[in-house]
Amino acid sequence: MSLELKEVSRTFNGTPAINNISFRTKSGEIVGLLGTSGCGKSTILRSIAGLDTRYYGEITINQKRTKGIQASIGYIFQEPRLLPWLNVMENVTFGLTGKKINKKQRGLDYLKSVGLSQKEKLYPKQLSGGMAQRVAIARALVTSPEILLLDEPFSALDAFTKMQLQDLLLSIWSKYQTTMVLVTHDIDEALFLCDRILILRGQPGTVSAEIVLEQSKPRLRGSQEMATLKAEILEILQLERGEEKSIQEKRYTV
Amino acid sequence: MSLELKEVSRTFNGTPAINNISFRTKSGEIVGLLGTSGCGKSTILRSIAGLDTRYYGEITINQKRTKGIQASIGYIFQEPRLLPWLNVMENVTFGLTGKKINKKQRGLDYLKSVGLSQKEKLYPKQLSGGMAQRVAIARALVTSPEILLLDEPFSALDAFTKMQLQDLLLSIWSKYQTTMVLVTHDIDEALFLCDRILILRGQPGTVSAEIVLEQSKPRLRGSQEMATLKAEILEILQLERGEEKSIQEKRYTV
Amino acid sequence: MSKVSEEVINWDKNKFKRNKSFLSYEVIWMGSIIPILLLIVWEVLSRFGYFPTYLLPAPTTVVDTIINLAEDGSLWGHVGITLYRVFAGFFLGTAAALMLGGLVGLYRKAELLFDPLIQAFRAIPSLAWVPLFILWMGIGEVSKITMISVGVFFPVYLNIISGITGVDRKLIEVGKMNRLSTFQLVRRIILPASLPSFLTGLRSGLGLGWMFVVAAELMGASQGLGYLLIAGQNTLSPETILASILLFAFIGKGTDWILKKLESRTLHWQDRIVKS
Amino acid sequence: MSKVSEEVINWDKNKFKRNKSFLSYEVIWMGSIIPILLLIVWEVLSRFGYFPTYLLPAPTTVVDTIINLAEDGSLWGHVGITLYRVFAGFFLGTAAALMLGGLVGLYRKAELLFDPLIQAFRAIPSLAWVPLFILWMGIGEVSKITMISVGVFFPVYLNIISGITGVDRKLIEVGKMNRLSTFQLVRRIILPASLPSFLTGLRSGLGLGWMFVVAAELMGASQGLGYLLIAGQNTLSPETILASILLFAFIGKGTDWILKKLESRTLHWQDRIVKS
Amino acid sequence: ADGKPDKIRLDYAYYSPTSLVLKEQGWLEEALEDEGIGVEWVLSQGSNKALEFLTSDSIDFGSSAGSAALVSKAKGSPIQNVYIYSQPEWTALVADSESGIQSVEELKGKKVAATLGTDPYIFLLRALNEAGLTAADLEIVNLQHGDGAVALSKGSVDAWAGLDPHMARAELESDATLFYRNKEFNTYGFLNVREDFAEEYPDYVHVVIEAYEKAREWTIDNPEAAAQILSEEAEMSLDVAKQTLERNDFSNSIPGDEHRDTLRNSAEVLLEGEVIEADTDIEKVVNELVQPSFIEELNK
Ligand SMILES: Nc1ncnc2c1ncn2[C@@H]1O[C@H](COP(=O)(O)OP(=O)(O)OP(=O)(O)O)[C@@H](O)[C@H]1O
Ligand SMILES: Nc1ncnc2c1ncn2[C@@H]1O[C@H](COP(=O)(O)OP(=O)(O)OP(=O)(O)O)[C@@H](O)[C@H]1O
Ligand SMILES: [Mg+2]
Ligand SMILES: [Mg+2]
Repeated sequence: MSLELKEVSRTFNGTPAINNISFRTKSGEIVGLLGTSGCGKSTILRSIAGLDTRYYGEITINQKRTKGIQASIGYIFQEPRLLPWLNVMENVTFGLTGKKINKKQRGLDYLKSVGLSQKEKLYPKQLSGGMAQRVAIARALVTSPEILLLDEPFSALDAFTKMQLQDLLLSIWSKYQTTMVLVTHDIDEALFLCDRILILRGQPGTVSAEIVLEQSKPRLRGSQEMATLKAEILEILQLERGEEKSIQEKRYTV
Repeated sequence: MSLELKEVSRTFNGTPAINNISFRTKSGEIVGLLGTSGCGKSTILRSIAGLDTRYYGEITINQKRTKGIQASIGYIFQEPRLLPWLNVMENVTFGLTGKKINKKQRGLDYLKSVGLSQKEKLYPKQLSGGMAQRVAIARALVTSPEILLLDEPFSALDAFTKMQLQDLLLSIWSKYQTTMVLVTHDIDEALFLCDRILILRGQPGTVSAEIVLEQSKPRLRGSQEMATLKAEILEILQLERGEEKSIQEKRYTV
Repeated sequence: MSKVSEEVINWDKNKFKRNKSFLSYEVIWMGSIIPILLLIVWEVLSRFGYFPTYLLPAPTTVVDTIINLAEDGSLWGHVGITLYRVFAGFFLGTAAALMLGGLVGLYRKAELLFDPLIQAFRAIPSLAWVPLFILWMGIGEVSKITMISVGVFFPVYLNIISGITGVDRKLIEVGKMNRLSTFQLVRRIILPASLPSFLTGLRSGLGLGWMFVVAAELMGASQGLGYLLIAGQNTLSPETILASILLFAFIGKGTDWILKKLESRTLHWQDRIVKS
Repeated sequence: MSKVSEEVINWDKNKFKRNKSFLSYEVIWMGSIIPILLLIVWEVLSRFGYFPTYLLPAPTTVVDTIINLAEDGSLWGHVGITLYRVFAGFFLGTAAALMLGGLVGLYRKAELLFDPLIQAFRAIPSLAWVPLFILWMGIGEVSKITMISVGVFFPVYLNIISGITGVDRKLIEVGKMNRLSTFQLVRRIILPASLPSFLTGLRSGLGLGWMFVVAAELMGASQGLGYLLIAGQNTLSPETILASILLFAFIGKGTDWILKKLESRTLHWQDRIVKS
Repeated sequence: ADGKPDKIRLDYAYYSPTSLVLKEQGWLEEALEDEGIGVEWVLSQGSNKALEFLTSDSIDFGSSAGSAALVSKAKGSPIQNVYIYSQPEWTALVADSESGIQSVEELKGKKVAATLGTDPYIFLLRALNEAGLTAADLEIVNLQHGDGAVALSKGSVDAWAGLDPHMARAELESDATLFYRNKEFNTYGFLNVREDFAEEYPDYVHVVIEAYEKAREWTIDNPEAAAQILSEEAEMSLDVAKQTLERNDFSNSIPGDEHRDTLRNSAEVLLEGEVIEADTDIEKVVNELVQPSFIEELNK
């Protein structure tokens, strides 16, 4: 499913949060959003998901202009947002329909993928921060959505669990060709997963740079190519932070 | 203030979460806790803070055995935990006593340090994830506690905000000689800030390795020395994850 | 800031303003539809003799009765004294509920000691208290106000306890880490966090306070809305009964409105969904 | 698993077990202290003639009255019919509150239309409804059960609305992202999330239902606890009044206990602080 | 017993027109002014309230129906009847005129509304008794006085043991007819005093009775004005007030044998209905309750 934003802006009580955000993803593309805290990344995801409809501009999904909740969008929120009255298994299978036994099997599969087998009976209050986040990830993935919005999905996880889940995400991507928009603070992660990286800047956030990564996935972690790119991205970020002067959109191609 | 844990264990409803955790920090030392998700890092911090008293073993602060809430411990929780009915400024100054005007001045200072000046009137529901986390950080720092427990404080922040706040933490440390226990998933962060790093392993979590860093702070980010050490730590972590065989405690000295 | 974003701001502000004035107009208008319809149906049915007037007089007759009461001045006496009793009882009952509810909500010992008895008392009807109250406190204002405070007490008490037990452990821990004393913990964390529940309790309690007015004014009152109601029943004048019901409804609604405003003022921080 | 951790497990389990049996014993024991003390004081004061028996007979006399009622069999009739009325009214009132409360809680239009009127009705005392109910519904069971359901309605309604408006937007958004219909959203998110408030409403409502029994049984009853109370008042027999009060307290407490159990069963997921 | 009370507390009630007149005219206040004794008026909504106030020491003088005073006395309340404020015909059996019910006998198998334990209830039982019926022959529905009127007009019950002013109003404004009247079965309006008070301040019992006598005579002389007072105080229409007043006989105010007889007859019914305990010594209760001595001393 393709996705396009045209000059999307949003203000909260008179304070603009994002300004004229435009980008387009092809079907099956993974787009990364990088940017400083508070620059409007979550606001963009909420607008795409249809949870926030008070934006200005145009969002089209599969060439159809939309406003409001769309079918088959999965959203991994910035916080786990587990339903406290459901246990792990019930939380994971929350969005599934169909026979109970099938739901359970799918739930178990995904719980295993996120490293939480045997934990299905626990309630949210009994989970550690990272475990809760992993349950939330499983909940979003288990429905196999066609578009997946991920808001810092792995930030609460240790390096290795993180890598494992990045691999999981890629395997899902290669199976379903899911279109993804990934908000992350981890440049390595963005470089490992994304086909394109948008760097947002300022408050209100605007797109300050767009980096297209053409290397096919799965990629090698920590390759020399990546390292150069990372340095470059860091530089862009640093530049922005340094001063508030306008930066022309640059296109990097690897 | 010095801090010592002796064979601390904790079980939840029969499932052990941590097992025989022992370590000691000197006054003004920064200890890092690294470990996989769910291995018991937060449980250790909660026990030290006195929020959880149903552990087995002994915790001494300043040579005094304690159980229950201790004076002058600051705690940055894994989630922001802002009080939703207070605005940013009121949340930050929540733990302060004394004259209103002084409180406000201190609050403003710290809000500025975490990059949130001008946001003091906002309510928690109006904050982005990273902004909320920064408010929580300011709230813990503003009381200048003698012991500071930090549970993944910077995980929701972008690379640069993170660095800024790490520097802030160091400046506070050098001013007050605060003893800190820092849970983090970011090895670079641990290497930049800590005097000692404990690596936890397994469920229930046990200490599997202890790394002492003797380089004085502030350190250079991304130095060659750090890089080697990082590789080493990654190897330890990887080893553990790979198989569940017991690893003898190693002491690395840099 | 670019031109577009400025536009965005203005548009937002305008929308906000328009909404506001539109709202208060709409609120009154839509809130009146059903009551007015009911009144019209009632009036018509009465006019056509479907309800015999000596049982259920037409609304116009009832309003006439109220106007007469207002003209000869006795209305203000009735309303005034009842308002005074309800408010006094409301404060007393709320204070008692706060104290006991706080204790029971916070301490297991207090819960074990007091809660069973209080829960048992909760089912006793207001009328049953009347002879006991007359016995213990005579028929002065004291017994009347106490009676009303009994009514107010229970819902407030229940809601306080439910509010306290529902407070997120995570927030209480924040308070504990800031070394708050139990009292401070209550004032600075538990009370605000359980405020939604507490306010619902207050509104429920105020409603019950109004209901207990009748039982209270059975205890030797010669003025008040409850008195008016009973007198209407004793002298078989349905227009007086209905007049008192109407007054109960209006003034009860008025006092509730105050609490509702208070609610929306103090709970603005709640992260709620906007209703469609 | 090391030896120590196994020890830890056992220790924990034992503590849990000990606590459990210890608890239920403690619960009953501590809950009885104050009622028993009160009864003793009352008995002693009556015996020494501090309360004249024609006003406040000793508890033993009252218990005798209840035993007499039980022996001649009429007690079961009174209790049975009242229980039936209260339960029927409780279900009716709760159902109505769920429907209206849901509508008003979810839709702004419904709120504007219905809420003002409902809030106005809330202050009308039960006794005021009596003549109107007789007029509309006669003096059969229908009017009695409806009367009780009116009492149950208001607290449940208020608490449902407060519960719904208090549901965290974040959780509702989870439901929306899972493409739940409005009905599913209510059933799967809003209802469970507002359950604490709803259950408090139920308990408040049940209490009020018990209170409305008197007004209900003013409408031509010849059996029931409310009837017993009124008959006691009309025939000036304090022991009957007190017997009915005691029965109200006991049975009311019993029904509340069921709801309280239900509450602790269904709310185990709440992340609450453990009371000291 | 040479002291004097700080104040005297009396009730007034819509069912006792004399009390309203007395309160309105302020004669008692006048009489006690010089001695510095205050007067406090308390409204009684019904006999049971008046007795409740009396027994709980909230008032010193209370007005009630004779039967109610009897029940209360039988339960041990320390009260005495020192004065009869009227012989009212405040109760009768009422039916809808369209129902065709003409006599008590026709009530067999019917539904009749009455308020348990009150004068109309006793009236009903005595009427049934006289007609050779018992309570078991029909269904007595316990309804408050006002609600009985509503139920009757709604057709929920076939007849109603009514009480003024509900009855007067029902008669005037709807199709209700009083199909059975019997002045003798009404149990009089008793002015009762607490025994403590009577013992401690007998002189002031005299003062109150004297004032009541003045009010009674005034009421007899000025029926129009009395009706006016009643209608204003009780917020009832003048017609209803007049009708109510007409059914009150103010001629005899001295408690005596006729009252004792009525009480004895009522007691029978009450014993049967288990309203008073079976082992009660009725004779003793009646004699202790009815105390003409105060008014007799006064008239000497
Ligand atoms: N209240 C509780 N009840 C039951 N089990 C609990 C509770 N709190 C924690 N646990 C369990 O204890 C273990 C350790 O939890 P803890 O929160 O300490 O993990 P952590 O190391 O902080 O993990 P993370 O990095 O994901 O935050 C987990 O398996 C968790 O399920
Ligand atoms: N409901 C709201 N009301 C008012 N302001 C809001 C609201 N939600 C977000 N904002 C504001 O919009 C801006 C962008 O917020 P957003 O959550 O999109 O940031 P973000 O890029 O996701 O940041 P982070 O990385 O910290 O999560 C912030 O300045 C925030 O204060
Ligand atoms: Mg965000
Ligand atoms: Mg943790």
